[in-house]
Amino acid sequence: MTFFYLAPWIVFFPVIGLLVNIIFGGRFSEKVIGMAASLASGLAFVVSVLLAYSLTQHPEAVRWTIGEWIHIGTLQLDWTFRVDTLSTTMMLVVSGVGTLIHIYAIGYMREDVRFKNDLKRFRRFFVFLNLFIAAMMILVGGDSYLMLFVGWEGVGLCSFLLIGFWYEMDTLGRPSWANSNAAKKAMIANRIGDFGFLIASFLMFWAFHSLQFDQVFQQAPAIAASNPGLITAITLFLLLGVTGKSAQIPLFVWLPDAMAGPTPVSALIHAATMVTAGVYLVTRSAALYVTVPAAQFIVAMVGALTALFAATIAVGQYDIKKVLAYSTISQLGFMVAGVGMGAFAAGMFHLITHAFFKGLLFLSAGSVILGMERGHHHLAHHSPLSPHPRPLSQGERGEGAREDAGHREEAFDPGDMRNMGGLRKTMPVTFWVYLTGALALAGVFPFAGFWSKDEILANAFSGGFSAVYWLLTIAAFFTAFYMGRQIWMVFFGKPRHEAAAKAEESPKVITIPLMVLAALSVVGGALNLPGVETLTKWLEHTVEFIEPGEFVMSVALTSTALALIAIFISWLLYGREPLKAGEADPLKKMFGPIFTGMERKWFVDEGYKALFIDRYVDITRFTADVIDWKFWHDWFHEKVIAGAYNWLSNVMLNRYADQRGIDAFFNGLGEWTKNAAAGLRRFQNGFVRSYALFVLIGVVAILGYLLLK
Amino acid sequence: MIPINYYIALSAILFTIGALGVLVRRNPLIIFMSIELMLNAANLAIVAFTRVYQILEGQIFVFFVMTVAAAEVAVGLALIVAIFRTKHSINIDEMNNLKG
Amino acid sequence: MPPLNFSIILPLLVLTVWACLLLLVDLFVKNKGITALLAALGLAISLGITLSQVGATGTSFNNMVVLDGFSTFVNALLLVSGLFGIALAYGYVKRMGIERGEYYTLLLFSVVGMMLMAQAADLIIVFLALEMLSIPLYVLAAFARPNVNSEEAGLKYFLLGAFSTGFVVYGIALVFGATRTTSLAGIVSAANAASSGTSSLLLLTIGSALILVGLGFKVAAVPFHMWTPDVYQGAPSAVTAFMAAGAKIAGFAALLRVFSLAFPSLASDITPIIAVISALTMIVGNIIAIAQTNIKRLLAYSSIAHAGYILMAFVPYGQKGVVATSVAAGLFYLVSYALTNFGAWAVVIALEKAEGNPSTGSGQRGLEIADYAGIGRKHPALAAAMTVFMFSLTGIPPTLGFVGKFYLFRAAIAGQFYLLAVIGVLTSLISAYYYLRVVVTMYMREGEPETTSEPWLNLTWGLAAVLTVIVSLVPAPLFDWASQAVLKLF
Amino acid sequence: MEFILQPLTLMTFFPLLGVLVLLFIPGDKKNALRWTALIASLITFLISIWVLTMFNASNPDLQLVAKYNWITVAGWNIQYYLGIDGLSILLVLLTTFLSPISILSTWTAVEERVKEFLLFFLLLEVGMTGVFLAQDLFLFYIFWEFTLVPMYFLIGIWGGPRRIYAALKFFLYTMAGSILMLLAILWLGIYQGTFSVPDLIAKGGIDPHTQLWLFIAFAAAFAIKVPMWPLHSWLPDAHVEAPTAGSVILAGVLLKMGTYGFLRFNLTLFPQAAVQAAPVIAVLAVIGIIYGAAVSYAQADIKKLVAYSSVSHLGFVMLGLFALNPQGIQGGILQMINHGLSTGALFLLVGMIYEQTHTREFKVYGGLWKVTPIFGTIFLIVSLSSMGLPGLNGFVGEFTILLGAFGSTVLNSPWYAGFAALGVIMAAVYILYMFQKMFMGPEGSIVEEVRKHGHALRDLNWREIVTIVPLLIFIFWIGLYPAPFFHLMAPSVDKLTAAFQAAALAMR
Repeated sequence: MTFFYLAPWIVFFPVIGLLVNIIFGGRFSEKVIGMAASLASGLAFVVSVLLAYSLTQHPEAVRWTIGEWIHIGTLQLDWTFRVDTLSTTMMLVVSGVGTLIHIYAIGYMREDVRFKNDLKRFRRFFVFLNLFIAAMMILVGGDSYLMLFVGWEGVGLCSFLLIGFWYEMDTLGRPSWANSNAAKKAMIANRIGDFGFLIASFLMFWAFHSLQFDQVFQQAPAIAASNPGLITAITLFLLLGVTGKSAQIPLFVWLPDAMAGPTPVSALIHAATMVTAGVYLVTRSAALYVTVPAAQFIVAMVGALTALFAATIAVGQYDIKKVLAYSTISQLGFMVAGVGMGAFAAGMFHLITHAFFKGLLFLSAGSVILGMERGHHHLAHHSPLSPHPRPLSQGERGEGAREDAGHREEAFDPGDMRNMGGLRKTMPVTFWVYLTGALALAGVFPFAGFWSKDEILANAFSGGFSAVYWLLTIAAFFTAFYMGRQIWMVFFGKPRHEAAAKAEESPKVITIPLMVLAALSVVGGALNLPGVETLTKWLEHTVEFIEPGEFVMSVALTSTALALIAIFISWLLYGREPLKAGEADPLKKMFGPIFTGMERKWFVDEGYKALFIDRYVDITRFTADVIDWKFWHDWFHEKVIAGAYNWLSNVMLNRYADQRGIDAFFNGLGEWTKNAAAGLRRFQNGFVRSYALFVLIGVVAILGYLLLK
Repeated sequence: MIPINYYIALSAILFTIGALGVLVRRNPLIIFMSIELMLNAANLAIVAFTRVYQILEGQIFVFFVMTVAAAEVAVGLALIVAIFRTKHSINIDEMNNLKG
Repeated sequence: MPPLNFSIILPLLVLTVWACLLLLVDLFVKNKGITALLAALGLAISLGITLSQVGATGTSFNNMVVLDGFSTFVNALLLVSGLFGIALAYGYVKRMGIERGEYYTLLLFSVVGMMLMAQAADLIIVFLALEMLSIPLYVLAAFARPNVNSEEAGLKYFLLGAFSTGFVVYGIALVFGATRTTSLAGIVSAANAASSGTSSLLLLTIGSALILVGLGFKVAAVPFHMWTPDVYQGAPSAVTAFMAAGAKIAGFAALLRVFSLAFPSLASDITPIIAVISALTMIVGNIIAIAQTNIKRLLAYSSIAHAGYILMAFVPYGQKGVVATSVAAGLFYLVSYALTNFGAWAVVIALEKAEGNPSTGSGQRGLEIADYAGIGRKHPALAAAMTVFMFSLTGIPPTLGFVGKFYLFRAAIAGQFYLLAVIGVLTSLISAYYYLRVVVTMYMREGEPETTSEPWLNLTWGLAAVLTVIVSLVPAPLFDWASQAVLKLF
Repeated sequence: MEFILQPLTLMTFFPLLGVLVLLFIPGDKKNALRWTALIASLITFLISIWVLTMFNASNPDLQLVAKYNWITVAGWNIQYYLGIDGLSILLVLLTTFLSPISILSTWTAVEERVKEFLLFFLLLEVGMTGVFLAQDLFLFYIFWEFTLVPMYFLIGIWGGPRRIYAALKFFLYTMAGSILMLLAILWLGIYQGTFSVPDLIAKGGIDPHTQLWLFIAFAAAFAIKVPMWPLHSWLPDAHVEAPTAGSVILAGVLLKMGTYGFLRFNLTLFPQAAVQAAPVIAVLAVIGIIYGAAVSYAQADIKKLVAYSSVSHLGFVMLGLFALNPQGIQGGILQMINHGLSTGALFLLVGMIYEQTHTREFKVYGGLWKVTPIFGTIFLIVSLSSMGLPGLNGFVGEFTILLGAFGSTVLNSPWYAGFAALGVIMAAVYILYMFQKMFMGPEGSIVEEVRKHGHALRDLNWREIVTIVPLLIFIFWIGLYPAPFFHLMAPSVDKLTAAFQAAALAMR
């Protein structure tokens, strides 16, 4: 029994969910809104499971068309869903993790909207979240590159909306353009990547005359044989798209800023699902990549470099979410490197485990932040949470903005690790799940991360990508170190701020999803254990170039050892002697400028601003104000064209000439030449004689022409 | 017999003198006389041609021209008188109310 | 000698007799309005006769006058112009305090001269007709005496008109010298006989050029146009309106007939001259108009510019295959110009006020473009009509001016005068600039304009506006008539 | 009677009936006037739907032809000739669709001289519909020039502070181009003996050199109207000063007359010249895309930003048309519709907020999403459509255009589309900038400013929502299921491109 006909419902359910919330949400209570949205996502998960089940019966890809899209000549695009093992894997991850995060968000957003004083936005959040699930499902479920692109841009939009969710403030709740800037930055960085995607799709269409996966892949070997440069170009342009969406060098800069969004968003979109779309894309295009090893190498190097680069930055961060953000970039680098090397199974495997543990870490971080906020509120208002925040009266609202700016100047940052410490005691559940996630991320045996990361490393090691191997290994070392640093700083030692001391554990709606994810982070490795290779075999039905990864003991031992060493060092620095309030980071004391570099993200943002953004603004300003307006609009059209007419008109009327001339004209032939110019100009001056003169000039000219011709 | 070209030359000279007279004089009466000179230059030419070609048509034309010139004189003088009444001057260079 | 066939000039004759009688009758009529109506009746009768002659042809007076489709067309147009001229003057002269019976008689005589011009088949007649139409106009221009502007206009027109007549006469003399005849038919055969390079050919060429100058003066072609703005401004508006249409129609009628009948052999010499004059006229007229602030001067320059457009129809006069269409185009354009012109002047008259000091001529109000502010709101119908006229003069559909230009440019292109056509359209563009300024002032600026509402005046602009639009949509009959009119010419 | 009842004639001239009725309603009965005009335009829209039902999408030729001899004397061969085919049907529908919407948008925005406004508006509708239907060059030119007149008044009387300047500039610019076209039309009429477009196409046989000159003359008119870079200087003035409904129609329909002109006349009448000129036009189009996008970003005035974005968007259309392959041309036609919907909607929205705030300076805006959530959300959707987000209409057009241009055998270089695709990035930059500056960030000073005058800034009311929702429906419809739209045009476009293959062959 197969359920392939249900495929479109992976999109329809979330869409129905969001429509219900848009239309009726105004009358729903927060709980109902959250339930409706979670249900929509959950049903999508159920469908995904049914599809996966169906695939076990019938492992070949099934295409399910629901409508015609663009048919022009040879361009034949339909709304077709593709159910195969790869897409279903992604669907399961997206809807599964997504549903958990929906549930978590019910609790999280309930508090968040109260802290930020806008209850109406609760509904909006779940609408966006459902929209995201829908877009992501289109991305992974599409049967052609263009349908994939629809989802690709759709999730970009959701990312924009959710990063800019609190668009009128910064992360600390002060009135500011910061959050909206972050949102815009994300969307534009993604668009740059999308440019690559578009060009790739054009190349692909005119090479293969199709954008449908099967048709493209079938012809790939033939085209690669005749015109390998073309395939290289396609794959590299796709890579540009990947760097945008999956935050790789050089377009990774948007992801850290994306932490401006509410924490469930960071978890869902900017860690677990959307950012992995690039990895999915490369895996999906495996048939293209395998034909051009040079491109593969470039992809792998981009991934590896990103992995290391981002890992170093993560070491220097103080914001709990920023650490995780850079860690995400780094881990995405692992995945991209993996799929770049052709280790598609390893990449996908890491994608899945990463979704578990990074989702977990973000959500836990959110729990920490909420705990800190609760503590802070406790201090400020002596009542933890007023169920109904004081509504602002009409008169106050306008003043509010300025007042806020004033008194929130020393705003409390609930996400700053320097304010934390000792949360292990006040938030025990959060501590334990966070620790699980951290160990998984650090790649400690036998947590999920260990297996997936090792598979990538092993592939690099044995596949002849030694540079990649070393870059990734060093990155792995840093990973363990910064996670260690975070754990020590957040959960151990003594509270460095009173809010941390008063922090409270989160409600069950938050902690239960955390526990589920924690469990998955522990056992996730079982998906593709060496030798068993469940995932690889599963994907084999779709990605024919997949090879079972081998387990290289030396690699596993090296990385485990490095991870343990890194954790130990972090204990030496942060655990043995916990940081005190106001104290500088020990690394800063030791490495000074290098640490500043890490802390300041190696000045990449500043560099981009100076090199590209400011230049773009300058160029557009210059084009608009000087070239288009001053020169073209004002000068050319007004002065030159209109001015010339008016000038001519006035000259012909003698408005500018003096009035003497006509007599001088006849005072002697000698004067004639002298005054000729002036005389000719005194046209319409009211004198009969000069009018007659003109008649005569006309006659002379005509006769002269006739006689001299 | 005097060649026809002499007549034509004379009439051309008279015509030119007349035309230049229009340009240089300020008194409308004299301008008017200059115009008469131009017309008579034409008359001279026509009469000369008629004489050479021995056809009458041209001579009729001369009479017409003379008649019409007389009519013009009547109208012109009336205009000049009317202007003199209003402006007490007939200097045409003072007549430039209308310009531009 | 063949018997005189008076039916050839019957409309003309009737009108002349009627005008003479009117001169007498006027002595006994107190109410000058009746004189006006009688004059109009005369024109109407003559028009009736003219229309009954459609299709008829013939010559008379020893082949000195001719009746053909062309003359019938032009005569009808001239008579209608006369009617419009009277309609405009009817209330205007009263309002301005210059109501005298001679006005209408002079107007009739001028129309007679114009009609004779259209029928002339001999240079002598051309000259006579020219004077006959001009002399009444000199008087009419000065009709508002003792208004100094009007007198100045009259004298200027007179002096320069007489000056230009001198050229025509001299030109005729030279042509006569070259061809031994003044008959148009005789000239063409003589000219064909004259071998090139002979002195008689030179005389002929120079003579024709001088005739061109004289007629160019009448139609206000550059560089013989300088009188136009001053005279148009100074003369009473009703006179200007009539002069602008009638004298131009007659002048072009003569040009078309004289040159296409008598001088086709000179085309290679004359065509470039006309082309240059046409181009200059379009350019100068349109460009100077930009700087005008007085509506009468603006329309004067506009009239100069339109002379340039009509001349364009005339440029390919020596090309056998094209000349018929192009002359037809010229005729058609004359109709469209006359109609629009009367409408526009009617609006000018509706806004003109008698106030001011008549002896200095200053202080006349209602003649600056700025005085048109706010009409759009206060007198929507009048403003709409004026808008139609402005668009028609610019050549924007759906107005007669557009169809006329379409026809004209077609002639230029068919004659392969592409550059001239391009100058034509470009200057049309320039003209949009100042015509639109009037529209802008009417609709987009606030003001408190005062207008006069007189039945005949309202009828004039109303009818002109409606016809300008309607005929542009159904132009086929008029096209047909114009092309029929020129058929027999060639 | 047959003449009047002919569907295309009826559709074109029906608004005149509205004009007649309006003339007899006193000027102070404003609502009666508005209802009359709205109903007249709605009935026109219904007639256009009726026309659509009679339209046979599989027939590439002109349909529902109304053909009568008009001026066939004195060597003239001018016909009253209306017809509709796949190239024009969508544009006609766009026109009849946007007109009632625009009238609805003026309900409270225009309080002065309502009667005249609606008169001019209905006249404009006649002109626009006629432009898209006329198959005789003379008739076409009349409609074409005629649209100038009402638009000129709409800008000049009801516009902003510099309206007179803008109106005059609009008029002179457009006229400047069209008079050259007039000469070319005359040339065709004289030397080809007919003004009828199908006959001219059938006759063909103009030598390539002459074709090029004629092509240039026609292109002059259309390029200014589009406007193609660098002839766009009238556009920001006209848009900034025009009243909202004027901007909507200007952007929605009038600019399309330019691109439609290229499609209907330049491509069909002068195929060889089109092939020759394609690279030049494509270069200008690409410059327009990038230049328009760059200049948009640097604007301080919302309406100006939207106006310049039109330069960029229509650059896409031009690039698509001159790709001269089915993808490009169909994309180009669809993009015309898309631009009409999206930019029309943007102008409507900007007008709605302007009505309350009386300013369009970015610097006073901010944080409006919180104050006016429905408005913000609709604005967002429209903005996204304008920047070409997949799933909305703009993407379908842009993608097919770029795809077509990329593989065009005539352009024969991927660089055009490559550079044009940069415009996609730049569109995101300025569109998001616009959205951010208006709706995100801290509350702008205008919110307080408006409150000082007595009323708080309100969200959209029902009339405004009714005005905008039809546009949203199409934005989604075309984005998700553009097939019906493509089906309407496909046969005609295929016929057109077949002609190009012949022309391209003839050139070799």
